[in-house]
This record gives sequence, structure tokens and C-alpha cells, in this order.
Amino acid sequence: MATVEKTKSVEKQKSDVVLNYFRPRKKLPTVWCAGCGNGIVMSALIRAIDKLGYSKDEVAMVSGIGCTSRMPIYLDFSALHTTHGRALAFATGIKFAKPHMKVIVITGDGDCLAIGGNHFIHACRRNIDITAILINNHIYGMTGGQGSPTTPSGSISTTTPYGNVEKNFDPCKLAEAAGASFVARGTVYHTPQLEKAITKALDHNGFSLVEVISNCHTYYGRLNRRGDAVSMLNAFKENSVTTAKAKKLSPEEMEGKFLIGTLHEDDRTEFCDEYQKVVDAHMGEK
Amino acid sequence: MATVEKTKSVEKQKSDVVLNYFRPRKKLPTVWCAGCGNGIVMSALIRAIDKLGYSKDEVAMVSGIGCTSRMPIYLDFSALHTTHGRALAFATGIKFAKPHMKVIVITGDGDCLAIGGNHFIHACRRNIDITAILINNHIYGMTGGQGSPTTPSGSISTTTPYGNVEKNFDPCKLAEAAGASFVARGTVYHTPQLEKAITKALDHNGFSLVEVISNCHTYYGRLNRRGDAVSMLNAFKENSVTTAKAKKLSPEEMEGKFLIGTLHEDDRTEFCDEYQKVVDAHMGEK
Amino acid sequence: MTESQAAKPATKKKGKSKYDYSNGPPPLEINLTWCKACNICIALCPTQVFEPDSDGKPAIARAEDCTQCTICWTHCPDFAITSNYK
Amino acid sequence: MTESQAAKPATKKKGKSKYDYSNGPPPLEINLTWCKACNICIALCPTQVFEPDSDGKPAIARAEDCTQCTICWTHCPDFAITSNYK
Amino acid sequence: MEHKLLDKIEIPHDRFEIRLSGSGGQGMILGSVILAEAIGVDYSKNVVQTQSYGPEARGGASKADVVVSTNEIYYPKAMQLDMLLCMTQESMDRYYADLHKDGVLIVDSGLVKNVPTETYYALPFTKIAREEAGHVMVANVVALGAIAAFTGIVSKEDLIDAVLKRAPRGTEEKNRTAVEIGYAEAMKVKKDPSRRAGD
Amino acid sequence: MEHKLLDKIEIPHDRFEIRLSGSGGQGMILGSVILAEAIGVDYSKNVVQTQSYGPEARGGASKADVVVSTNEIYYPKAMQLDMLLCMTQESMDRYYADLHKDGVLIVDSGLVKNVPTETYYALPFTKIAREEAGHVMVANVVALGAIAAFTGIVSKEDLIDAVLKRAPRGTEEKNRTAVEIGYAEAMKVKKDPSRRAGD
Amino acid sequence: MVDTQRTLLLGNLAAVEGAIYAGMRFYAGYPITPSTEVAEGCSRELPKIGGRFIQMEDEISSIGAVVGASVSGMKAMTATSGPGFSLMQENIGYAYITETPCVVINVQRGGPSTGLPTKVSQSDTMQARWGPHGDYTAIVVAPSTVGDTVTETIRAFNLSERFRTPVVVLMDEIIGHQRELISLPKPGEHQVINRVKATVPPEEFQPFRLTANGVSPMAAYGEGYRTISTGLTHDPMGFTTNEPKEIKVKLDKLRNKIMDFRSEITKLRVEMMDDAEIAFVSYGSVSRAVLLAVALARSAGVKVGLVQLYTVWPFPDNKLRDYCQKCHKIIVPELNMGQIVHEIRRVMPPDTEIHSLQRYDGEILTPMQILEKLEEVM
Amino acid sequence: MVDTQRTLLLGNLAAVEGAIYAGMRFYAGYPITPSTEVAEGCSRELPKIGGRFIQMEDEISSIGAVVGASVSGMKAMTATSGPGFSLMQENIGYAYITETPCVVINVQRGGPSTGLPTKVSQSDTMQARWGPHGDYTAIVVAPSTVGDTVTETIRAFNLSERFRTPVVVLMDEIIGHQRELISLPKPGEHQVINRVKATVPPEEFQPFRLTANGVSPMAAYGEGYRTISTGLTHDPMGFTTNEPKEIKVKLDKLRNKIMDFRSEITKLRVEMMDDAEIAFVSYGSVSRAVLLAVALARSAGVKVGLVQLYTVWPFPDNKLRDYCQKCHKIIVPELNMGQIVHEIRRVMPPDTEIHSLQRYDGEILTPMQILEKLEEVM
Ligand SMILES: Cc1ncc(C[n+]2csc(CCOP(=O)(O)OP(=O)(O)O)c2C)c(N)n1
Ligand SMILES: Cc1ncc(C[n+]2csc(CCOP(=O)(O)OP(=O)(O)O)c2C)c(N)n1
Ligand code: SF4
Ligand code: SF4
Ligand code: SF4
Ligand code: SF4
Ligand code: SF4
Ligand code: SF4
Ligand SMILES: [Mg+2]
Ligand SMILES: [Mg+2]
Repeated sequence: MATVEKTKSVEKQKSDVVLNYFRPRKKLPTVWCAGCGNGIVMSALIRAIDKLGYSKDEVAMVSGIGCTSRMPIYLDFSALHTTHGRALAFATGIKFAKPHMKVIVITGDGDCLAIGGNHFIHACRRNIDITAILINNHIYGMTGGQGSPTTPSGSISTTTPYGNVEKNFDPCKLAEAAGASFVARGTVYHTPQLEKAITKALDHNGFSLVEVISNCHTYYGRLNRRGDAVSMLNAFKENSVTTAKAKKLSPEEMEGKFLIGTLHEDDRTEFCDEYQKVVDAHMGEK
Repeated sequence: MATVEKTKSVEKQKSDVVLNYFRPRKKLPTVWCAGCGNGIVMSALIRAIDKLGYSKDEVAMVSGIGCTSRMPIYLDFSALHTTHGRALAFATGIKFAKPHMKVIVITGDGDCLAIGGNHFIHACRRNIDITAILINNHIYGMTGGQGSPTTPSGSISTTTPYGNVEKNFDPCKLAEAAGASFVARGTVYHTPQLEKAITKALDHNGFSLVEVISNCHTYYGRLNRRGDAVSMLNAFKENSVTTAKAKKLSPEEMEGKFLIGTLHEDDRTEFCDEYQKVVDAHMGEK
Repeated sequence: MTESQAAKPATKKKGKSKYDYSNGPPPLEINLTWCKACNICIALCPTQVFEPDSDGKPAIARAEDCTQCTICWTHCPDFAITSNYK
Repeated sequence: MTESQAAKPATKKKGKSKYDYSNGPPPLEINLTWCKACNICIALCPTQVFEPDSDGKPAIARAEDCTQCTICWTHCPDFAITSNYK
Repeated sequence: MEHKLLDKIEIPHDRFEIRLSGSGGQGMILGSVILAEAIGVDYSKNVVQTQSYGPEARGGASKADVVVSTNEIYYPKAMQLDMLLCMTQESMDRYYADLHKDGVLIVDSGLVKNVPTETYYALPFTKIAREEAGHVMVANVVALGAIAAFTGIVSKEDLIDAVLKRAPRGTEEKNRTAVEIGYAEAMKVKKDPSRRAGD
Repeated sequence: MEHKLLDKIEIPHDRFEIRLSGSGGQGMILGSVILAEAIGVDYSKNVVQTQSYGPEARGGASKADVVVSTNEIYYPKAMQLDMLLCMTQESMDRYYADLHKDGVLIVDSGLVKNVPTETYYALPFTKIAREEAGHVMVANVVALGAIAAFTGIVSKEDLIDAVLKRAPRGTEEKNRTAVEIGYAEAMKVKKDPSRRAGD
Repeated sequence: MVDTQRTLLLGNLAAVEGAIYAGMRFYAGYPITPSTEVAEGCSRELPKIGGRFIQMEDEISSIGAVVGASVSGMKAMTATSGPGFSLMQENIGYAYITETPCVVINVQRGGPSTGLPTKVSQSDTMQARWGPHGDYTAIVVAPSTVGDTVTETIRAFNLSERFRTPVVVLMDEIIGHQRELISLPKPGEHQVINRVKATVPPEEFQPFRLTANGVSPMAAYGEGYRTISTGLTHDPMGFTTNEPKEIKVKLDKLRNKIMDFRSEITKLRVEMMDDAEIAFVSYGSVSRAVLLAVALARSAGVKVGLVQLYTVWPFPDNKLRDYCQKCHKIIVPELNMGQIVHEIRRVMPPDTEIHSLQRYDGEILTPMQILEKLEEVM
Repeated sequence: MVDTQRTLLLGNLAAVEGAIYAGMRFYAGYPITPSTEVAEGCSRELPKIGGRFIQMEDEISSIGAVVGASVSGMKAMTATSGPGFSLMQENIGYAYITETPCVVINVQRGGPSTGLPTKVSQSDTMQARWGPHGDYTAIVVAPSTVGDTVTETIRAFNLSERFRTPVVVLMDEIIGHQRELISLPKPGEHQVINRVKATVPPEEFQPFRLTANGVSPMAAYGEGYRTISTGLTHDPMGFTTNEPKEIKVKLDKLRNKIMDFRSEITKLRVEMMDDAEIAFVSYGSVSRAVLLAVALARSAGVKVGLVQLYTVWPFPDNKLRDYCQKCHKIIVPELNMGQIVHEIRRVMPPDTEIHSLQRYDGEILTPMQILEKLEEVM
């Protein structure tokens, strides 16, 4: 029996690793709707953190306001659930004050790109070593389904009742143009790839963005007849193309599809490192 | 004599056209330092407007706060000198309320890209028909020489006394990634090209950006030993390459140089036009 | 029972798992308190291991078909599924 | 004076203007109240038409060399130069 | 504590307070809106509708109140319910205390098992909806029909009009049937005192 | 108006108020800072320095005040100047009214042509700087030397120390010379009453 | 727009109806609980009447766009709640100094910070007066029912246009999220005020001219008057100034144009005050609980009345003093830790006992709690 | 850092010196006149002592980064002026509810809006108390000289760390832009308070536990305590709550931890009040003009004194009443349209005559103007 016990616990490790990371005394289940992609991202994130072997004390998790942004409440890290859109600003303070910590920002498409757009592009520009996980469900979930900067043109939301007349951002393109040194996209359907993308992002020194295409079937799905969580997940599978595969496809074949995988990577110098050089050069001066 | 008189006034028109556009009862000279590029941009802008034949009443000019942003005070258009960084937000209200007006935003690198960065990327995203003239002097002039998001890495400013450790934005790249449909760059040295770029931008339906590399010799120049206005103008000449010429240059030859000319142009639909379609479709419904 | 007995891949059969759960614990543990009956695991399992119970929550109906492919538990948004084998 | 007399391009000479200002007004008008003596016009004029006066403001020293190239007035940040000819 | 003033005061019976309660997906809020609109057809009645907002409204417990009065409604929230509908056990446990001692309690007998009183009306609204009205989604409308019958606060006809105004195109008949069945079943229960409790 | 209280009050002479004025580029602010630091070497003296900010400071008129007292300086701004330096006509016109009737007026005689009084000291600071101290930039320092001589508020030695602390590397000699010349020229004027005005 | 027969209307949508009635044709906003239905309503209704709705990137730009639309000639508004209202303060200040008419609806929820998004509060009352930096004078109105919300929103626009100033409508979660059967006003039933337009020739026009009633006529864009609005302190031409005298003139104008007409602006509901010895003074949704409590107390023979402030700012010093002159006790029930009660203390004669009744746990004061307080004070 | 011998120091740089003395090692800010020299000073000084300076993209992110640095364990501050202070309100509210120590310097200039960037004002006094939405209690200190600025900035940090709350230092353009010869404090000369750190085992730790003095010990990041701070109303664990009882506990905590210790927080300078019949009450730079006016009036035999508020908020109700008990007249000179004067009216006995002396044209009140007012009132 002893052998079995041991084997069992060893083998079980990967699937229940997330259980080791819940914040003590915080009760589950989460506030999220049944089937919400947020939980899928959370478990991929935890597996990535666990794989990289960070101690819980060296991780800080920061979020703004939104369904997505509730995530840090559940996890056993130092956490700041801040004001709407400002997570990256607070996170910049933490990272700069404690450069040895791994600072992870969890943010939604509204939080990160609407009200928080400026902090987003500036964190990219500074290339500060923060990993931002942007859960893009194409809508404001928390407030009940208003349009966001990623709501596709033509889509219905409670503030675009006749179809969205605005264009939507490509957050990855924006991040790269602003200066982020690692940019990847995943979906809640492609969980192994998502885990890998997050792992790479965390391991990268510099600002890293992982955009995760996710389902808010409660609002986006319902208003746009995209069905339930399952149908939306399946749609992500059908509409996504890996960067490798994309090279072989014609523009027509790519029509209506989106890329997943690592979209950009470079090795520009990191903000805190550069600042440290200034300190080293001037420390002790009068 | 009569003939001469007439000839003279006709011929003089182009050089003194700016005189016809000063705001009545507002006294000159401007607040700007001797040699400040802002005045050079202002006169190019006026020539472009005059060439396009807009009536004064159909132009609205909006700015934020900064040396640059004082420009609308001097010109005989409906004008809003708003709060720091927010010009594009106010301008969006004007354009959307009065879609037939030509709305021009005058903004500085701090105004547009630091505090105003979010409004900038969202105006680009919406592709609303506003022309933004971004006078990039690589520093906060008005407040006395602090670093801005375009201050080059390594440069001295009063808040980067040991050299800027941050990276700087490329505003044109950012605008394009955010969705602007016309993007051009000019300098205060290249006045004919600048006039042309502004003319094109004004004539474009959609969000247009003209980044103008300009001199703040008072702060940027002095702190970084770039000499006076004249030396800075000459440096712009030496360090810029037209898009046409750039095609023939190797990356090494492009090192330290920047591009001027039209950098991006597309014909995506414009925000007010698209909204009008919704109104047309639903007008009168109960 | 020895290690080799527990969860040993059986001979490969189409639609059949290579694991043999007959002597060990069930392939997966389901936390019905956390489960919100979203249906994702039930729908995505490639070998239809689950059937919905009366609350719509997953019940293991065909344990023997579970290939430990990880799909259900990496997709469960409520951390309600853990594997006993992988 | 007829139109053809005023500001007629003279024969092309290097460093010499094709305009002949001898019978007309000076090539340019300078508004010394607005001028802030920034030196730009003086430095950028390709034919060195200006000399700085005691305040550092431009004085037309070599009118005959002005080619009406537009450089000085399109670069004057204080709208202080207007051309009488172009 | 002795209350000289409070003991003298009695809340006048010019108000009728109704609460519909259940879980997020059961349409309690829409039900209360329809009920309020139906009652309001009578111009002599003032109606205020309120509901619970927040995370609860998205899945957990959900409640919606309708206050009716022929006078100006000063206080918009329910104080002592004259009628309480419970579509889940959780809502039963949570809101029963708010019911006036003479208030009417109505429960979905298929879903609510423990009722802390003996005087209440019980009908299996969800089951009726599924089996007789064609879809579980109209359980709330079945319940509205029953409320009309049990309380008389609104006529069946006004209720049907109000339901149809809000019914998505194509579901009109299903909804009309739901009201009719709810109303009829309730009338049966009402007339047969032996069926007042239990199921 | 009759002021029973105000008429009784006299501002005590425990303060000495100095204003340096000119145009943006003339270094009046730096001059006032150096002057304040030089005076402050004497621990018995309190010193407050203030200056004009805003668009003026960038090119137009510029002024900087130094208030000195052996007591706590309650009010930091100048009220009635005991000394006024004017390096431009504009500053002359603007600030003369702030000078106490017994105050000392010092002007750059090369730049200030109209002086509304006959009792003042005039020296061509800018010209001296250009011609004798090697650079027009040190005109403010020449003026400081003269101020030391005219007012005695600070010793030449303390002034030189203060100037050298602020002088950019490589300009020390130029600056020392500037103080010396300013001081010497002023002493000449001071000793020769006939030279007190005009130039 | 729903028709004018009786309709079950959500409080937040009543604000939309009132605004449209008053002539609002431009809405810019950013969603936030519990105000979101105002935005959603506008997004549905405005296209139908040729109006314009835009969801901006945040609250700062929302009020910015509103001011932009207003200076160019439209009646414009935005709606938000605590966190968004805090973000708007700088640009509300801009509207004050540029004298730009516009309406800002704040559907209050519990604070500070993100606080209690779905719970009621009246804790932004002082902020509505003092939120932006600098000196200015604010007009703030507060409805208490769904019906009120229609009329007070109309009044807010009227005051805004009349006085060329931003007006804040202080709603709260209870009002915003309750539905009531009301009859919408028919055309002509309420007065609709429009800003006084410039009529003098453009070359004589001074956009911030001092006038007898303190309010300067305003020119829309595109009509021949090309004016400048700036957030820098300015003279009557709108030109920036650093001259102490001109600065004082401008700041006095901002105050006097409102304070000189205070009695025209302040509005109170007065119930059973004729012989009242104890008065309740309240505003917003809590007033309804007070109304019931007063009615009940009267039925028990207590001489008590209610003064309800429909205008919270400027504070109705004189009117309140008048109505309460016979009261030796005043009870001030508020859904906060005591805000307007300080104003009442300031205004009332020193011998008046002022009692603050506070609730700040996300719930509304009940009539019973109000009666308990009354009993305690009696 | 300049050495401790006498040095001619700009007011804004005095704030830097005070902050560094108090242990500030993190500055995040956005330049704005007339506060910019605070940022510039920090950018120069902090690298020399291993501290960190960052210029953020705006004021919202500046206070955000400051809070981030503080929760992670550093003493942090930012500095700004009116427009930036308005923008910071939402995140200052976040610091209130999360009980995060930090210091915000507001070097006041004329408002509203962009107003008068280079001119003095005290018109953000009420905003410093009521700027963020919701209920909370603010601590605000106000220096009046360059020397004060050093000590008040140290005190601000001490109060902030002691009470786990943001503290605002209300400076103004005059103080910020004047230079004075002062001696910097030597190490040990002033007490430096550090936040009480968590000591219980992590599994027992409650980051917002109710304690006898109302202040909960705080854990820095990376030290074994992994806590959550949220802007949603929360329980002692920091977990969000909608329970009325828990909400009340939290809001009471925010108030009581400060109001119960008011006398420890309030600080006044009292000059010649022993026999004073008329008192001036003032704060900030204008106090210096008052001091001179009082001295001059005394020399003419007038029994007048000064109470200067170094702590503006919480308002020192009792202390002020005590000091002024013999005064039948109080004059309140302010560089605004009358703000703190309302508090004084609220606090003082009804028979005290309160006179407001206002100046709001960008200039400072002169001793002569103050004496004129005194004469008028006498
Ligand atoms: C300053 C401010 N404005 C608005 C809100 C309201 N608000 C809360 S969450 C949210 C949008 C959330 O959308 P997103 O970031 O996409 O997250 P999701 O809920 O979709 O995960 C909004 C607008 C707020 N809390 N604060
Ligand atoms: C909210 C706010 N923050 C800061 C400032 C101060 N400020 C005025 S102009 C300016 C920077 C201007 O830089 P830029 O936009 O590059 O214009 P320039 O003066 O260089 O033309 C700053 C920070 C302000 N006025 N308002
Ligand atoms: S509303 Fe949307 S985003 Fe929010 S929890 Fe539900 S499904 Fe997820
Ligand atoms: S400070 Fe710089 S940007 Fe401003 S006016 Fe002078 S040169 Fe131009
Ligand atoms: S692990 Fe794979 S095969 Fe097994 S139940 Fe889950 S999804 Fe089905
Ligand atoms: S995926 Fe998880 S929450 Fe969803 S039904 Fe399966 S076990 Fe339940
Ligand atoms: S027009 Fe050309 S040639 Fe003539 S003065 Fe100007 S710069 Fe010189
Ligand atoms: S360019 Fe214009 S401002 Fe400059 S020196 Fe010439 S005329 Fe004067
Ligand atoms: Mg979202
Ligand atoms: Mg700039």
C-alpha cells in the first residue's frame, strides 16, 4: 500500500498542483460564472509558476478591476487588487522597489486597454520586468457586457446595441510597437500551449505580455449568439492558427483567423537593471 | 503703379498668409523662446490650411498644456486650450458633435505621449477624423526640461541627471499599431516637406498624425550640448532620411538617422461616418 | 499492489485507455462542491468518460476509457478535477 | 514701373539672385517688434543676405543676393519676415 | 428597550409588498418587472420594483421586490412582505424571516423541501413549466400566473398582456400557456384547502 | 482713509531687502542665490531668497529678492526695498516704485537710460564684463561685486567664496576677476560723489 | 424614447429620459456600476433621435468629450459613480473655469475606493462640492425617486445652461436601480432653458464678458465667433492673464454668477413643517424613508416635519433657516459618516440642537431606524 | 544630500531633505509647476543613497507606483500641484482603504483647472480633506517656511507610518519657490517612526486586524506574509465583504484610528495668545505675514495673537477652542475664497465673531493688508 500511496501522490502532482497555491482561509468556489475562462487561465498560470519553481514569497500578483482581476484574491501570493486600469502602475512600484520579485499582472481587456491603456504602453516602453497576462474576452464582463477596445467591429454589446462601429486593438501589435520585449498569444482552449507561453513570459527578463483569448459566454457569447462556454472554446480552436502554421497559409486562408504562439521576442535592456547601473555609479556621492 | 501694387500683394500672399490668421486682439510676440520650433510649425500649418482653402469657421483647434499647446491661443479659429494630455479627448467631443468641422490637435511629446498616451492610442484606434500635430522636442519644455517618453535613452534632462535609463517611444510606429490611418514625420528644418505632410494629413479622412521633430534648445539643447536653435535645425537636416532615400540605405547607414515623409496610409472607415450609418438606420425608431 | 499494477497502460485499443483502473482508485477525483456544472469537461473529453449527473455535473461513466490526456482538468475553470494517475 | 520691371529675374550668377530689386521694394520686410533675434534666418540664408544688427536681429545687408528661396521666412519662428516678391 | 414612540406606531396597510426569490437563472427579476407592469395598468396603483444587484445576481441567490400602494410610496424597499415566492431552498431559508405573519408564502414544491411553516401554497412551477408549458425557462411565468390567482393583486388578463409585451418573438404562445396553467393550478390549490401545503 | 492702527505702526528696520532685476538671460536669479549664500556665512543673519517664476523667467523680465535680518524673518517677500539693482530699462520702470525712499538704486548704465531719480549708482556692468572680465555672462557677478561695495551687506571675501562655489569648473578665475573689478569700480564711484549718477 | 403613458422605468433610465427631454443629444461615458444603465440607455436611444453616444476610454476622456461637445454647441452629459467621479475632477474644474454647461450624473455607491460597487451610499456629497482643486462654486442637485430623477435631470440641464456651469446630479444606487411606474412629461410640461447665444458682431464679442446676471452669452462653433477657452485664468476675451485684478474679476465671476442667484437655484421639498418642532433635513433616496417616518410619527402626534434638499449645493442657507426657524432640534439622516450635517451646523442658529443619523454599511436607513432616532432625540 | 551645516535651500528641496531624513527611498512622480523641483531633487539625490526615482507617465500612475512601493515595504512619496492632485484622488482613496502609508506633497498654485501655474494659492485645502469619493479620514499637514518644510515632511512620514495612512503635505508656491538659509537636522535630532511590522506567525496574521490603537501591523512583501490589499471593502483578513456589520467595522476603523488619536496628530504654533483678545488663525505661507502683522500690532498695543495650524486635518477642534477661549474675534486669513474659515465657524462658540480675510488673485497677503483687516475688525 505504501508504494501506491507514494506513487499516487507523485503522479497526482501535476493535476492538483493548483491546490497548493490557494490563499489560506479564502473560500472557494470563485465568483466567476460556470465555465468562465478565467479559471482555466489561473490553473495554467499556476502550473507555469510551479514548474519554474518560484517560492511563493518571491511572487507578487497585481490586478485592476474586472472579473479577471479577481484572480489574485484566490492565490497565495502577495497581492494587490488595485483600481480599475491601474494594475501596471502599482506593479511598477512593486517591481522597482523589489527588483528581485517576480511581478505578475492579471488584467482584462477593459482594464488593460481601455482605462489602463496608458500604463500598458508605458510599461512596454520601459521594458520593466513584469509579466502581464491579459485575459481578452472581448467585453466588460464585470459590469455586464459593455463594449471594450477589443470588441470586434460589428459585435453587439450593451453599449453597442446596433453593432460596434469602432475598430478594435490588436494588443500584441500595440505592445510590440510600444516596446515590449516578449509578446505571445494563447487561448483557453489550447491549455498546454498557454502554460508554455506563460512559462516563457515569466522566464523572460523584460516586459512580457501573454494575451489569452477567453470566453465570456455570459455576456459576449449570449449577446452575439456564440453559445455557451464549450462552443466558444471550440471556436477558439477553429479560428486560431499557430505562428508556425501561419507561414504556410495564404492571406485568404488566414481571413478571420488569429495567430497563437510567440509573436515577438527581443533582448532589449530591462528598466530596473539599467537603473541599478545608475545607483552603482553614483552611490555614496554627495 | 497700380499694376505693381496688385502684383506685390498677390505675390506676397504666400509669405504673409499667416498674418491673416492671427486671433484678433491677441498680442504678439508669442510666449515661446527665441528660435523655438513651435513657431515654424505654426507657420507651416497655416500655409497648409490656407492652401486647402478651409474657412476659418470650419476649423477647430485643440491643445493640451505645454509650450506647444499654446499655439491655438494665437490663431483665429474656434479653440480649446484644455488640460494636460487631454486634447484628443476634448477634440473627439468636438469632432463627433460637429463632424463637418476640421479638427486639429496641437500637442507636445509630453502632452500626447506621457499623460495623454491613452487618448492618443484610442483616437488612433477609432480612426476618428482628427489631425494631430505632435511637436516632438524630446523634452518637457513648459515645465523646464524634464524627461519625456521621447527623450532618447542616455540623454540628460532635469529628471534624468545621470542620463535617461528608459527607452523612448516611436510615436509613428505606435500610432500605426494603434490604428491611425495616416502617419507622417517631418522636421522644422524641412519646411516645404512639412507643409506638404500637414496638407496631406488634413486632407485625409480618418485619424492622421504628423510628428514634427523640433528644437527645444532652451532645455533639451542646453542640457545635451546640442547648441542653439540653428545647430539643432542643422542636426535635423543631417540626421533625417526621406522614406524614398531610406530604401537605398543599409541598416548601418541608417544608424542614428530617422525617417521623414509619409510612413503609413490606409483607407479604413472613419468613426463619425460609421456612427452616422447607425443613426441613419435607426433614426425615428421608438 | 505494486507500482506496476496501478494504472498500467493496457494494450492499445481505439477509444480505450492504455491505463487499467480496475485495481486502483478511479482515474479522476471530482470536487462537486467547487464544480459549477459548466459542462466543459464533459464536452471536451475525447473519449466521453463523463455523463452529466442530475445537476449537470460530471459523473465518471466510462472510467476505463480515460487516457489521462489532461484535457478535462486543464480546462476545468473551477479546479474541480484532479487526476489520481498523472 | 510695369510688372515686368519689378522683381525680374536677372541673369543667373552664382550667389546672385535672379531678381533685380533695384527699382522695387526690398526683397523682404522684417518686423523687428516680433523678431526675437534667434539667428535662424541669418544662419540659414543660403546667400548670406542678412547681417545681425546690434540687437542680433537681421538686417538686409546684401539684398541683391536674395533669391526668394523662402528659407528665411518659412523658418522664422516669429512670423517676422515677409517677402515683397514671392 | 422601551419605546414610547415606536410602540405607538403601526405601519399602515396601504402597501402590498411582494418578493420573488430564487437563483440567478430563474428569471425572478424579469418576473418582478412583468408583475409590476401588470399591476400598474391600474392607474390608481403606484408600484416600485427593486432587486438585488452584485455578484449574487450573476448566479447565486436572486431576489426582486414589488411594492404596491394606492398612496405615494414613500419608502421604496420592502419592510414586511405580504407575499413571498421562493423558487429555491436557499431563498426560502434567507427570506422567510422578512414575511409578515399574515403574509402569503408560495414555493416551488419541486425545489423547496423544507418550509418552516404549515400555511403556504406549494406548486411545482419548474416541473409544470417543463412538462406542461413546454420549457423550463417559463417557470417564472407559471409562478406569476399562480401569484395572480393566490393574491388577486392583478387580473389574469392584465398579467397576460404584460407578459406578452416582454416575451421574445415566437414565444408568445408558450408564455400565454404558462400564465394560464399557473393560474389554473393555483386556483385548484386555493379552492382545495387540503392541498395548501406539501406536494 | 484714516487708520488709527496703521498710522501707529512702523515697520522696524531689522530687515534689509535687496532686489536684483533684469531680463531672463542676465543671471539675476543665480546672482541672488550667490548673494544670499555669501551673506549667510554670517550665522547671525537669516536670509530668504525669492524670485519670479513663470513665462517671464524664460526671457522677459526677471527679478530675485533677498531679505536679510538678524531676527526671524516673518514675512519672506520684500515689502520696501533697501536696495534695487536694475540691469534693464524695463526692470527699472517696473520696480522702482518698490524702492524705499532711502534705498540704494544701482543700474547698469550701459542698458538703463532713464532713471527717475538723481540719487543712484551707475556702472556699465555688462560692458565691464565684456571688456574687462572676459565675458558678458559674468555681468551679474560684476554687479554682485559692486553691491558688496555699495551696501557693505557682505564682505568681498565671503562673496568671492560664494561665487566660486557656484562657478562652473574652468570659469573660476573669470568669476573672481568679475567680483574684484565690480568691487573696485564701485568703490571708485562710491568715493567720488560726483560720479554717483549718470555715466 | 418610451412614450408618455405610464411606464415602469428604472431610475438610471429616468435620467436618460430627463436629459433627452431637456435637449441632451450628446453622451460620452465609461461604464461603472451602479450607473451603467445610463450609458446603455443612451447608446440605445440617442441614435433614434439623431443624437450621439460614445463610449470613451475612461472617465477623464468622457468628461473631456462632453465639454468638447458642449463648447461646440450641443447639450451634453456623462454619468459615473465614485471612482469615475474622482477621476473626472480635474476636467470638471476645467468646465468650471471655462464656464461650460454640461451635466455629470454621479450614481453614488459605497466608498472609499472601489468600495461597495452594488451598495448604496451618499458619501460623495462633500466631494461634489470640493472635489476639484481651486476656488469655484458648484451646483449639485439630488433626486430621491424615479420621478424626481426625470425632473431633476431636466432642472440640472436648465441650471447648467442658465448659469454656464457644470451641474452634478447626485443620485445613488437605490434610486438608480429601482423601477417605478411613472408618467413621462409631455412636451411643454416642463420649461427647457437653452444657453444665451452670442448676438453681437463677432469683432465685439467677449466670450467671458461680465454681464448684469453674471452669465456671458456663449457662441457655438462654426457660427462666426471664433473664441478660445482655456483652463488658465483668463480675462473677458478668454486671453490668459497673470494680472491680480483680472484674476480676481474672473474668480468673483465664477462665484457671484451662482451665489447672487442662489434662491433661484435652491429647491426644497417641505413637508409638515408649519408647526414642526423637530425637523428632518435630508436629500436623495433616504428622504423617502424619512417621509414615511414623518408620516408615521405625525400619526402618533409628534410635531415633526421634513425639509428635503433637491439642491444640495449651493447650500440653501436662508431657506433652510426660514423653514426651520421654529425647530429647536434637527435630525440629519445621511447614508454616510456625516457630511451635509456640518453645513447645517454652520447655517443654523447656535441654540439649535443638530443630530446626525448616519448609516454607512451599504444599506439604506429604514423608517424604523429613523423613528428610533427621533425617539432618542425627542 | 547636502550636509548639515547651514545651507540655502529651496522650499521644494527642503521637502526632499525632510523625506530622505524620514527614510523615504522611493519617489514616483510627474512634473508640474510649482512642485517640479521636488521630483528633480529626488532624481538627483536618491541614486546616491540607493533609493529609487521614477518619472511616471502621469499623476495617477505616480501615486499608484508609490502605493505599490509602500506595500512592498519602502517609504515612498510623490509630489504634485492642483491638476495632478485632482488626478490622484481616486488612488489616494485606494491608499485610505488599504491603509497604505505614503506621503503626497501638494505645492498649491492658483486654480481652478490649469489656473495660475506660477502663482500662490491655498485653494486646495478642502479638497485635501474631501477630494476622494467615499468616507475616510484625512491627515493633512501644512508648513509655512523652508525650515518647517523639512520638519513637517518628517512629521508627515511619521504620521503616515504610525497610522498606516496617506498623509498630505499642503505646501504652496511661495514656500516651494523660496530659498532660506537653514541648518539641516542631524541624525537623531528628530524621531523617525517606522510602521509596526507583523510579528505573529503568518498563518495567524490578519493584515487589517482591529487593535487597541486602531492600527494593524503591516507585513512587507517577500517576508513570509502573503497578504491581499483590495480597494473593495474588506474584513480584517483583507477579504472582500458585503456584510453590513463588517463594512461598518472597516469604515469605523478608518475613522477611529485617526480621530481617537487626534491630539497626537494635531500641531499648532501659538504666538502671543496668552492675553490675546483677537486671534488670527492661519496655516501655510500666509502665516508668516500674519506673524509680522501680529508683532507690529502688538508693538502698537493691540492684544492680538496667532494660532498657526501645522495640522490642518483632522481639524484641531479642542485645541483651537482652548487657545482661543478668551478671544471674541477671530480673523482667518487665507489665500483662497474662504475655506478653513468654515471649520472655525463650526468649532468656535456661537458668540465668537469670525472674520474671513481672503486673497485669491495669485498674490500673497501682505502684513499691511492683514493689519488693515485687523483695524477694520477691531
Ligand atoms: C474608475 C473606474 N471606472 C469604471 C469601473 C467599472 N468597471 C469595473 S470592471 C470594468 C470592466 C472590466 O472589463 P475587463 O477588464 O475586460 O474585465 P472582465 O470583467 O471582462 O474580466 C469596469 C468598467 C471601475 N471600477 N472604476
Ligand atoms: C495634470 C497635469 N500634470 C502636469 C502638468 C504640468 N505640465 C505642464 S506642460 C507639461 C509638459 C509639457 O511637455 P510637452 O507636452 O512635451 O510640451 P512642450 O512644453 O515641450 O512643448 C507638464 C508636465 C499639468 N499642467 N497638468
Ligand atoms: S461575466 Fe463573463 S468574464 Fe465575468 S465571470 Fe462571467 S463569464 Fe467570466
Ligand atoms: S522652453 Fe523649449 S519648447 Fe518651450 S518655448 Fe522655449 S524652446 Fe520652445
Ligand atoms: S483525462 Fe482526458 S480522457 Fe480522462 S477524463 Fe479527462 S479528458 Fe477524458
Ligand atoms: S469542467 Fe469543472 S466545473 Fe465544469 S463541469 Fe467539469 S468539473 Fe464541473
Ligand atoms: S528668401 Fe532665401 S535668399 Fe532671400 S533672404 Fe530669405 S533665405 Fe535668403
Ligand atoms: S528668424 Fe525671425 S525671429 Fe529669428 S532672427 Fe530672423 S527674423 Fe528674427
Ligand atoms: Mg473583459
Ligand atoms: Mg515637449
